[in-house]
Amino acid sequence: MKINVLAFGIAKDIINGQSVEIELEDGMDVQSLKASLCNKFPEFNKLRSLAIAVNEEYQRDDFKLKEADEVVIIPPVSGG
Amino acid sequence: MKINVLAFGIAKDIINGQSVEIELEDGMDVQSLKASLCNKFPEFNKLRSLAIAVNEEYQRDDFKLKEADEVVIIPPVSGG
Amino acid sequence: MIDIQLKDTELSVQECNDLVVSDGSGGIAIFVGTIRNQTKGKAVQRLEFESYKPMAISEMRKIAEQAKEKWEAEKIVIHHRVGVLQIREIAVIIAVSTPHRKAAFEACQYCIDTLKETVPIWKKEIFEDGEVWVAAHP
Amino acid sequence: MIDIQLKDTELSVQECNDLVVSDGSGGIAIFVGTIRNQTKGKAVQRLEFESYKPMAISEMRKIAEQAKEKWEAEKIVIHHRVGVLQIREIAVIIAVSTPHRKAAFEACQYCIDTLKETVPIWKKEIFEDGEVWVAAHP
Repeated sequence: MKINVLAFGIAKDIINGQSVEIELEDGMDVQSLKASLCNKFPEFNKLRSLAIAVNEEYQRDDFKLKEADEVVIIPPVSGG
Repeated sequence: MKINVLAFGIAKDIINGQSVEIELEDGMDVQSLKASLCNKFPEFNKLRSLAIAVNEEYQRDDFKLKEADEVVIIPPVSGG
Repeated sequence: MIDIQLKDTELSVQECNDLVVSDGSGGIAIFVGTIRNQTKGKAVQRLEFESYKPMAISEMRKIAEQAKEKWEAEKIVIHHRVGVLQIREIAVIIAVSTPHRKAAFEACQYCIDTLKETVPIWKKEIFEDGEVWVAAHP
Repeated sequence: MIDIQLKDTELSVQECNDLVVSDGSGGIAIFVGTIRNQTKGKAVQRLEFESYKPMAISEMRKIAEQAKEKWEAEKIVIHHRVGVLQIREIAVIIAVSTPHRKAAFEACQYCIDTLKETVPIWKKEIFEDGEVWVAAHP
């Protein structure tokens, strides 16, 4: 399946764009996506943290992804 | 000596006025003044606390009073 | 900077905020004390505040100076109202700016807690059937 | 009552205060986060905030709901700014009203502490010689 991953903050700079398409095997989880992102863009390994939101909610590493999901890379937040 | 004692809040109600003149022996302290006030107006004994300010500063029981001092009865405060 | 005021006119949260903001402050904590509509379930009609003015101002200044030193605050403002206040009206505003936010909260809370213990200001609650000097009796 | 806003226009402390005041509240705690002129001694020229808007709003709402329940708050307002901000401008305002003041301070502090940990908003500091996404790296 192809997951279109949106990026904000420093993640946008790292992928050099607003979004990136990641090819994953069907039924893969958040952990696989993170591994794929870190492999493709090693700069993600240097961040203080890396979270993934699916359909506007934080999801843990074992959450299974579907192609239609809205998937967003959440680098360390710094609001306030 | 004669001490003119000013009153605020409930102390004003207790002495039934803005001030009261208390006759004390020369060199008496805050404790003597409190005793004299409580004797003359027993309602003061029922308050949660009773403090005396001399020249705009709280003073302890052993502080010696002078006739020219500005002496104020400070019943329990409730600002804010 | 410390700004202490005891006023018989309406207090402004915006004014207090604007007084404490500074280039070097990252956090401002503000406490706003308003008049509640009831005390222990009994409806309050209005409050009357009175003060021993010169000492109230000097005691508020002492509190602000202590807090400013202890928490290294940039600026502290304490504005207190006197006179007759209606429900929802503001009795006191304390605003504190500090480089980091935790100190702002601590300093602000210290100021209001201490103000309620030491500053010679008294309030009387007016009920339908009488009036009470707040906290006067045990 | 909970009011959450993510705006690209100036925030108002007065508005936030007025939104949380109520007949039953005796204390309002407000936190105002402003832009500091320096970070670790280095002069900041301006900040740029961006957000993942729908999730930022839903995460701020979650925080307000948790705080409202835990501290039995009357009303909680969280207004956050995005876009380009200059020194002294307000990035965030959190206002909490409660019947008693201690809860207002605790709830307000919980909201800002948690907001800084979970809400998908990012800020970039612009210096004379470059720019940095705040807190991105260890």
